[in-house]
Amino acid sequence: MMDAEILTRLYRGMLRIRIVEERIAELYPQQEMRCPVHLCIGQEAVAVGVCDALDRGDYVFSNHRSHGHYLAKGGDLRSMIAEIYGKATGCAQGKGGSMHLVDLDAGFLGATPIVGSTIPIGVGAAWGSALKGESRVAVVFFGDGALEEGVFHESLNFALLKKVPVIFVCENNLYSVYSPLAVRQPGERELFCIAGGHGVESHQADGNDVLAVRSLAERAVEKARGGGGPTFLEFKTYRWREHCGPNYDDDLGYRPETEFLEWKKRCPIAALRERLLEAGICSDRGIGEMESAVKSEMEAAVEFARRSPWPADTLLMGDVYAS
Amino acid sequence: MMDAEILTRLYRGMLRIRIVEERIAELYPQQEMRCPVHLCIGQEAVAVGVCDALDRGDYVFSNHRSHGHYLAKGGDLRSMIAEIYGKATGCAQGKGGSMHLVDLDAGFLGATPIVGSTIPIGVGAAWGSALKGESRVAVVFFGDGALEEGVFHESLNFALLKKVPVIFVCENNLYSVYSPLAVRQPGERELFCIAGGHGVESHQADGNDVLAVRSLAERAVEKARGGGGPTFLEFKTYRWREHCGPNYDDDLGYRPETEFLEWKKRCPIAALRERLLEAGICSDRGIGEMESAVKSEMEAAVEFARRSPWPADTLLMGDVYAS
Amino acid sequence: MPRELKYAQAINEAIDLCMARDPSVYLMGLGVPDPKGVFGTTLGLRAKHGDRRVLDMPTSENGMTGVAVGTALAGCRPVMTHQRVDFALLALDQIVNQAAKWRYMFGGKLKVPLVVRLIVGRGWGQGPQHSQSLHSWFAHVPGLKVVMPTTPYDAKGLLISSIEDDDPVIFLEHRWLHGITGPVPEGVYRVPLGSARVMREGRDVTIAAISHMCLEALRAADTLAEDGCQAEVIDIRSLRPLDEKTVVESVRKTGRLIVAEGGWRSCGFGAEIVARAVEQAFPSLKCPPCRIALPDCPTPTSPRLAAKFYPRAAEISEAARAMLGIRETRPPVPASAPLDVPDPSFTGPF
Amino acid sequence: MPRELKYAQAINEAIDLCMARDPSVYLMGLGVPDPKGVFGTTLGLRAKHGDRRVLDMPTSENGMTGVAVGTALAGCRPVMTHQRVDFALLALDQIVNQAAKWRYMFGGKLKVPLVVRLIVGRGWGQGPQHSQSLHSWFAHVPGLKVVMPTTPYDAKGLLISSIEDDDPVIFLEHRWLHGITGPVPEGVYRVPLGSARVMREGRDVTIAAISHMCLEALRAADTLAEDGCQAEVIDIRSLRPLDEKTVVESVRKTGRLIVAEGGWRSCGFGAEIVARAVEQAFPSLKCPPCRIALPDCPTPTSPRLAAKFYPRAAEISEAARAMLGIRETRPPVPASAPLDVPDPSFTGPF
Ligand SMILES: Cc1ncc(C[n+]2csc(CCOP(=O)(O)OP(=O)(O)O)c2C)c(N)n1
Ligand SMILES: Cc1ncc(C[n+]2csc(CCOP(=O)(O)OP(=O)(O)O)c2C)c(N)n1
Ligand SMILES: [Mg+2]
Ligand SMILES: [Mg+2]
Repeated sequence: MMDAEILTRLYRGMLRIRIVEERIAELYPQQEMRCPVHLCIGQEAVAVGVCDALDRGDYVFSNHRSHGHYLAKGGDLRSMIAEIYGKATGCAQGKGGSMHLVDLDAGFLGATPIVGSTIPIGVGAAWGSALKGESRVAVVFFGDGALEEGVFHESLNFALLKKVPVIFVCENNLYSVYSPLAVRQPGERELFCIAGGHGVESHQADGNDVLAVRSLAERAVEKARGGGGPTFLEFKTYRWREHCGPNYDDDLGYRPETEFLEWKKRCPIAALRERLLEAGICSDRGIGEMESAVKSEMEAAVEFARRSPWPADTLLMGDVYAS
Repeated sequence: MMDAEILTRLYRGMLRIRIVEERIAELYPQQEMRCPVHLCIGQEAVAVGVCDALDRGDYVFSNHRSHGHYLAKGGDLRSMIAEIYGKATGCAQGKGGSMHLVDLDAGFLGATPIVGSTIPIGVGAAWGSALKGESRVAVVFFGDGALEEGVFHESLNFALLKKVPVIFVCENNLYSVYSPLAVRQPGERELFCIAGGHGVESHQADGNDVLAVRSLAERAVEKARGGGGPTFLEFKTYRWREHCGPNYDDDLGYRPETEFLEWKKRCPIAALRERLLEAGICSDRGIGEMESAVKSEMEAAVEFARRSPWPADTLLMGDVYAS
Repeated sequence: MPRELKYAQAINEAIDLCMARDPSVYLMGLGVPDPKGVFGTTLGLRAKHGDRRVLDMPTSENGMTGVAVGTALAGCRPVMTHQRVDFALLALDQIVNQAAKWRYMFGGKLKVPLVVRLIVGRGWGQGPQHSQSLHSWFAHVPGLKVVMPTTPYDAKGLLISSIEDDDPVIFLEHRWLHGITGPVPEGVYRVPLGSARVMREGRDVTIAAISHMCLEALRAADTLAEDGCQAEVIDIRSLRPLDEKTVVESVRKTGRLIVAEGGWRSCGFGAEIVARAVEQAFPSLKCPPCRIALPDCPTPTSPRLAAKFYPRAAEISEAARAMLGIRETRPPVPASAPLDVPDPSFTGPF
Repeated sequence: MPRELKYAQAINEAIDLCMARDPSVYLMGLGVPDPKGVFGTTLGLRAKHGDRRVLDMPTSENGMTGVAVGTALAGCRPVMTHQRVDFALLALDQIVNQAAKWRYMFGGKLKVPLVVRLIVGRGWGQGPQHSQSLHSWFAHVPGLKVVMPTTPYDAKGLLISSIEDDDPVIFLEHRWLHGITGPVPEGVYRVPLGSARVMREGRDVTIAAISHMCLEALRAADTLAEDGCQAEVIDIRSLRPLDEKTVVESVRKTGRLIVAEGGWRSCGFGAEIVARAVEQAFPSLKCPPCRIALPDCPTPTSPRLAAKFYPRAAEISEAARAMLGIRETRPPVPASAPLDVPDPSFTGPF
């Protein structure tokens, strides 16, 4: 049995992402967050399980659905909310929005919404860091859709060639926007087998089981840090809400209601809560306190974002170039 | 034992490519063929073995090293030589040169030198033809280097998804220009395993054994034509001359002399000749006659190319658009 | 009264008609058959034409463009759709090295009748990687044709011409045009590739505009008219081939030229129009031409910065007034007006 | 007498010096450590700086550019080399969507000090897919810097500046320049990005040229001088940032402008220079500016067609004569002269 501190930490990490994103969903219709948001509600265990295995100095790269990865890696909540509100105090001065989060202090080097685009960048950051003699590991998060981009394969090849300390984390949530896997990839093989074909060590696990995620991630991190090269991890999970935006969209009929309900039952947070309660690690009250703490933290962040100034007009042409 | 006619045909096919290319190499220093040429001397068995399994109506796509594929598929020799000489009678009116051969009558739909670029195009041609209810198969020839291009993987994925009647033929000659496989791909896995990881049926064989090539190709063609989808075939072989141009370049030291000599001993043409003679299918004299026939054909083609007119100046701006 | 359709419906109808007439036409792209149907432009087409001809695809822009090129060689007429121009950056080997060149480099033996629909994102924080236009890039490449319809009428007529054309056509749709309405005749009609359209006649200044900027140009022309300035507004529509004649003749008449486009200024299409006008109508020019374009920075996401980033009617009319020496009269845009949505009905996120 | 080096050696020396001074600089590209050393530009570097810093790579242009971007984020200064510009079409997501935008879109928190060396092929049948220049494309993109040195001196000085620069720089080398020689000082010196250079002073006409076309422009200036016309030849050198001032001042002086470049005409860099000149120096212009550029077709392979495709000194001087009303005097190029090699020592195939 894992120690109580870790379990509690994992729980708090997932809960925090959930509460933050649910609040975003609630506030979004006010039309003050004027940029696309891709919520990861339902998928929190992957972000939290993987990032828990990392050091603060390790690098994380992400894609369009990055709030969870950013927060799990220790990214600053206020800067994130301010960024989504388009304010000068945002982590990217409002220039990036939800799809371009960054927090250098936390090693969250960047998220971009071009599918697959951060995969080679993550490999490069890990390799470049190793070239400089540092012992950093990099993780790249991406979806099942990103496996269809050629650049993913180019990245795997190079990472193995140079034994780059990088971990490829695929969040397989079965859909790319409204498109199920079946219309995009041949059904007869598992996703992680592709990476295996390249010769990269690869594993698959339940992405809603934060402990399973964490344990695979831990092994991969250890191997990478020890010079053993890359690992590919596939985690099956499920996005609860619409691809982009605050709502549920199962009325659209692109995925079976039953599938959704099945996955909702397998909520990663509820599962761990049960475990914590059963094992007596937390009490109902303790959990309630955690919730309120995160909620106030989020309220403060929203307040901060709202009160923050807009970026000055002079920022428009700033930072195109160094000088 | 395969029937004598087939064996003779395969022999003649390989011999023809060899003689044509050796003559190109001889004439090249005259500086009348003013375009890059990538000779396939030493690799003839792959082109001939694969194309022998195809019907004339089937499609072939190729890359920079395409003379062998073009001839094996039945491309017109005179138009090819005229193309290399940059003449109006060339198969592409002189606009393409050696790296852009085409012969629609022979189903040789095109060769282009951007590594990997014809792979999806071949998949598309096969799929489009199938959409139209035709029963054509397409073959795409490419080198070991092309496996490093993302588009190769994208093509495999789609071909399997749609069960496209396409055959991916990888000529693994161990080098990309001067770069050995070891500096480009992880050594711990075979090339054909990558395709296997995608779920595509894949095989490997000696690319200098034209019968082994032909038999794998036959099975793949039959499967594709029967609706069974794509196959990936890896054939190990060796380029005898420099990557681009008429000379030998082993003095440069980028590959071991012994490796080259070893592969030269395994000449696909010499091996089959021995077999033909042993089995009494051909006599020395018969083989000699074949040689002279091809040589005169080639001389006539060169003569034709030399005497052909240059493309008219008006052609410069022609065929950019349909109208 | 003529029938009115939305721009998105006009696109839809064009594809529908072409598919009905020609079995070799098919439609492919991410989300093509999904419930949103690429901003409504592909809704219902699958039900009508079947899943073999209306299909989704893997997120493999380069490979799938190559596949489309291959089907074109085999006799199909693919219509490929990307929801953002930015994604097509992955497919430029196939679009530029291959599709644009196969006819020429194989001596006219092959043709690639491919249409690539690219949607230019804008507003609601599309930001740096979801709002590039890049029409100037495509218009630079021999072998490609490039069109950017502004009205529902042209969207339908140009798309039919594009699908029937034997060359690769880049068909750029500005996201903010999908919702505008206008008269669209039923049945098949064609707007020829390579013809500009005078949207409004005038004698004082020529405003040559592209895509969504045509609407801004018309608005500018309205306010200019109040000041007694008659602006001639030309919708370029077809960037390649370019209807140089219509622009040059207008400039010869007015002696003044403003080019308004939604791409970056440097090395943009506006420079080409200016160069052509100067080359062909130098003696008529009364003052230097003026380019209204995006400033040379990536698209910022914050609505506040985006509002500064995108030039609007006011910039155009201001430029015209400066040319004509008319004093500024327009009230400044109030700072609180939302400038990152095409119309008030749009509530995000895409 | 100052030391003379070949252009290729100047490039080599620039990289060598930067690698010696700064351990974060590394060099990567197909064929970088091979026996030909990318036309001689990388020869010997591996022996000096080791195989961790001078390396070959898989044929994965997009992925490897992304890897280079990633190393730049981690504090390295990658110099990436592609043997042909055309191959970089595969890497444009990483170059344009990513490298060019990471500084801006992350609010200045990150930087991508990446140099991408791209070689413009020409001659000996390089043909449609091995000879595109596309400098106009890169110069269109905010966030990129773009340089095209003509002389060995500038090649070294600009490459050092590029490697030391904190932004992504596209460094375009014309294949026909690698063999030319010129004075090159030893040691480190810098030519600033963003400065044009007057190669030859004159008062009658400004010829603004890029890369290899500067040599043609100088030849044209020689023959023009025989006719009593003093041409001012400006080497643009840096397309982005652009030294507009040097060009505009020259045009103000001469009143006449010819732009000569090795890219396609439509929407090309020449149009930008014309537009700037017209915007800034309209009252000084005595006649419409003229663009000398590639005709709007892909590169043909046959040497006969290629000879028609590439404009040379004669086209430039003819344009100048037409502007100045000087009668034609040059003898036509004899039909048999080989025009598809940089110099007679070149015997193919690359
Ligand atoms: C290159 C590119 N193509 C298409 C898109 C449009 N797009 C945005 S998100 C997305 C879904 C990707 O699916 P997946 O990788 O499974 O991630 P998920 O959204 O499921 O987390 C797509 C196709 C894009 N952003 N970039
Ligand atoms: C996209 C692209 N990158 C690089 C090149 C340069 N190049 C030309 S041929 C070649 C070698 C490819 O090797 P392989 O695929 O093994 O074919 P081989 O020459 O061995 O037959 C390379 C890298 C190219 N033509 N296209
Ligand atoms: Mg997914
Ligand atoms: Mg090879």
